[in-house]
Amino acid sequence: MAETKILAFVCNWCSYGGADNAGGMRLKYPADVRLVRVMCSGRIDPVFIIKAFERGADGVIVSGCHPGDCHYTAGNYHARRRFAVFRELMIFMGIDPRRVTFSWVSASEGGKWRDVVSETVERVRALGPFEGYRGLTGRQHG
Amino acid sequence: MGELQELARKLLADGAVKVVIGYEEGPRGVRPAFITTPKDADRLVFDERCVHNLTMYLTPTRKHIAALGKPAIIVKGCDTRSLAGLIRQSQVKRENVVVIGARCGGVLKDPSVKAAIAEDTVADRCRGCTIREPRLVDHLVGEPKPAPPGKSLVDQKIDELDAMTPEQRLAFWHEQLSRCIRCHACREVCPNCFCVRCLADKAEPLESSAHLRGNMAWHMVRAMHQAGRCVDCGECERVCPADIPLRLLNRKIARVIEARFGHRPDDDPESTAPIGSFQPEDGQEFIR
Amino acid sequence: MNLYQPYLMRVDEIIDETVDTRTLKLAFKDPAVAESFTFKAGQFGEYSVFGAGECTFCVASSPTRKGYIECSFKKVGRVTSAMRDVDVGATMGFRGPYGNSFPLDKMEGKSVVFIAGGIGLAPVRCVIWNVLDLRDRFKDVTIVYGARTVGDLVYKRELAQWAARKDVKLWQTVDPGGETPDWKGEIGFVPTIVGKAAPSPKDAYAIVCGPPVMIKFTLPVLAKLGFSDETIYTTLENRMKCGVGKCGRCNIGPVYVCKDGPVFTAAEIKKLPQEF
Amino acid sequence: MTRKAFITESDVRALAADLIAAGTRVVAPGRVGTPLGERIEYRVANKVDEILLGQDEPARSLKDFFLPPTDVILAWQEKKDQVELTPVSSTFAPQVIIGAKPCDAAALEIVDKVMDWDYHDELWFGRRAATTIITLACEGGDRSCFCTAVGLEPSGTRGSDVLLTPAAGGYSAEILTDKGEKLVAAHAVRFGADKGADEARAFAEKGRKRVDANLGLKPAEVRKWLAGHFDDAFWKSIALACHGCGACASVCPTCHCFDIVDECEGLGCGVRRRNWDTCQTAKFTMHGSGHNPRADQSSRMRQRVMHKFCIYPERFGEILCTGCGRCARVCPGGMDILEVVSKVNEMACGGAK
Repeated sequence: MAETKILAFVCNWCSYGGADNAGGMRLKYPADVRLVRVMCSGRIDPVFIIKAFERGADGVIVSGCHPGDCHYTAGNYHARRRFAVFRELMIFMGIDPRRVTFSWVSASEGGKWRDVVSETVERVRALGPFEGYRGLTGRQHG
Repeated sequence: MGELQELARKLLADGAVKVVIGYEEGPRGVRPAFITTPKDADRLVFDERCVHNLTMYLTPTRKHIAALGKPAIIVKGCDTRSLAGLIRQSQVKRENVVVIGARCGGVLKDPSVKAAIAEDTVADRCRGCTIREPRLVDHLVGEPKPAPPGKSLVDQKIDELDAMTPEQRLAFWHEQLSRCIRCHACREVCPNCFCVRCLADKAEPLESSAHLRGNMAWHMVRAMHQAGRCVDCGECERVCPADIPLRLLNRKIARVIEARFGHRPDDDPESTAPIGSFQPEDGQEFIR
Repeated sequence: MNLYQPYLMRVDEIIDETVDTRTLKLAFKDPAVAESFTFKAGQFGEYSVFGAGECTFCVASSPTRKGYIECSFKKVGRVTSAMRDVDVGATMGFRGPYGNSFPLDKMEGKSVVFIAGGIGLAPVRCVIWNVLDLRDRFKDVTIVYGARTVGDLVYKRELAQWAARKDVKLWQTVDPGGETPDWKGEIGFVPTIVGKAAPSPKDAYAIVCGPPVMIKFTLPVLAKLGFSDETIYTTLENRMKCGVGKCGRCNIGPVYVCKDGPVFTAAEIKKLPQEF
Repeated sequence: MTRKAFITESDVRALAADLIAAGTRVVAPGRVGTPLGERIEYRVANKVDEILLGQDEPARSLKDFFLPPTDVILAWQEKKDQVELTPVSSTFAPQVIIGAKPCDAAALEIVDKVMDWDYHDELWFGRRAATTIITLACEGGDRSCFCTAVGLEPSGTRGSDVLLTPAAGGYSAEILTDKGEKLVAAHAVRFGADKGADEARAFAEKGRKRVDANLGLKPAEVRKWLAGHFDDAFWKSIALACHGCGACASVCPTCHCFDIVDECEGLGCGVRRRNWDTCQTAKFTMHGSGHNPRADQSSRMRQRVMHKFCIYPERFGEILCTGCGRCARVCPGGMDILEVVSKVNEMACGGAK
């Protein structure tokens, strides 16, 4: 199946470590994913997700520390509320929520990171490319 | 002269305030008025055409109003929720403004024509109003009024949309948002849009072009920024020169927030904002 | 093709002027354009980094130097940040030249006094080199240039060249407190130093460019020395997008900076509404 | 070289049908349903029955079809150190506008002046050249209309190629330009011999009287007053309710200010766009340094009024306003340009100040 472009926003303290851990354990997962490391899942503004789709991502992974594990105490709790709302907004706007995976991955969960990526890639590949969003400019010139 | 005009005159004459922000008769119906002298207090009107939420004139972005001096402002019950929000968000100090509450029985859908409040004339946002007598006030004027009739059509439309397929919903929003010309009038009239520099005024990350991609992003981002703060005053929808049903978005989010976090916008400046606070036990069924 | 289509430029050289200002030397990619392109001292253009957008600057190099243009800028926004990120060899865009120019034909045979502050030297430098490249056509050349600190002086290499020339009187100054231990120039604000330099107004033109406050205090000094408002020139820079009188944002009352300017005499400026 | 003819309403529709069938883009007023109710807009007509030949004013002007809210001006693609530019074409497929308001047609001619000011705007004039405009005379609009005060007419011919004025059984058609003549000649079967000219004259007269009642103006006096009162306290007093939203500018047929932005379409490629902009927002004139020459709303409001009634007339001999009244209808603060200009007119003519 054709490769898709998945952009992953991962928190510095847990999920980036998780991805690192997956690499260290030589776990195999599809190469469709590109990571953007941010300091905390609380820093991941929904506009990042929109921007990713605008610039050609077919899917997005958002990942942070498990509840209670946030390096900044509560960043992920705040993020959780925001994402809960944003996900409903996406659904209400008719954007397929299956293109975005929200996840908690700790620094030791290399296996979970592999699973999150594999599942997301599989799902997004089945959905196909998301040209529909990027192409919304309707470049007609008339 | 009426109670309201007399009160305004007195406040101005006593020097308690320098300007009364209210409503006056304009060429096309009622409009915002800025009364600075006692003799002009006669110009004030308040009736069911006073749809405008005037509280945004209190935000620090309105430097030319602040320059007039201490204001008194006329608010309806619904407007006090915006006022409470502004106080909660440190934009307005309660003691720096004299609040004149006007009892209200609903405003008109089409404020350019005088009409009685009835099932088919009342603004949709007034349906189911629970705050006809403003509480966060220094003075209260007007007679108690009956509750506006009817059931919210916005809620009905949201239910309809929820029942559609994702493709139908997307098509609906594409049709609505394709009319957006990115004038940002929705933002400018919103009492919650007091940012010194709006995200949309920067070159990044939002695209400022009025194509569907830029419009989708703008309205999603705006809806997110309003989450938990929007009081459904309906000003954005009223002023939209493209008639985009913006209340649908904000109301939908308000419903999500109420369902998930049990929060409703209120007129208490001390209450907690749902976005910006959390409970450890918040639902996370959507998170892997 | 339309009038907003830029020429493609190659970044040939990057010169760091101060910690936050930089000069780019741009060469036309199309040899035919390089050959035919001309402009006059004082004109401006729209420089672009593709993906970031366009930005307005005067051409800082002299029209007597063919085949390339230079611009000096301070990093303040999206485009100027992108301009700081380009490397030698990168491709940029340029539209222009636009606007009016300094009246060099009128100045011929006369003395010229250049007064600049900070990065305001950029448009003045264009005229300075234009005059120096045609040195025998002009009488006395006086340059008064100041910046807040020694570190804020731009075109340092060229300041040294001008200082070394016998046919140029150069006064360099920094604001009090902005000097370094080995600073040999003047210390004081530009208007004061202009008074000290006291260039003769006889058969002379003055070109003044810098922050508004500097211009404000320099004009009375020049007036006292005997310069009439008609012989003092400056250049205004307002926010612009199109550069050609269409986009509607650079006007000061009835005057469009992009079409009627950017070069104005002090007399013209005094007639404008004070909205710039 | 104007000549007159007659066309029935059904023949107007048949003409539109012929054009659509031939693949010509037809733009006409039509109803657009929204959840908030119906609105009338100029829009591309795909079917003849969508065309509205009535008197209602479309909510937005015709400028959308000549200066779109967003328009690509070039595309770029990075290739190693090189950048390849793809210019956009400035020749456009023919389009016919049917049922334009006379004020909207006139606006195009007014804006032509700035678009041709030393530099010729190919995108604007490309669309102008490709468009034939059939205007429908106006019966005089509502209380916010004041076209006669700015030198236009509800049945005016400026900017039109063909003007249709209602007469018994159809429209008296005035063919005004070569473009109009060409269109009529190509569809000669739809047009009959001239009749109804008297009725048309009466219609125009009635319309003019109706609009005249809204506002009388001495534009030259207004201009003079404005030129001399840049720093008047008046400006502070009119902008209090202004939100600075610029909705007025977006519905205005003559407001033509724009922004130029780059937008990426992925990595290393993108387009440069020209987007509508408005003098009513603070960022419009904001310098990179943060300094803003028009720092408060009253100066921005002044700019809009000045540009329309003083600066543009001085430059181009035209008032940059057609009196269509849209800005007053759309203003969330209830401000009214009619009111502002009549106050200025009063001060200019009444000897006050």
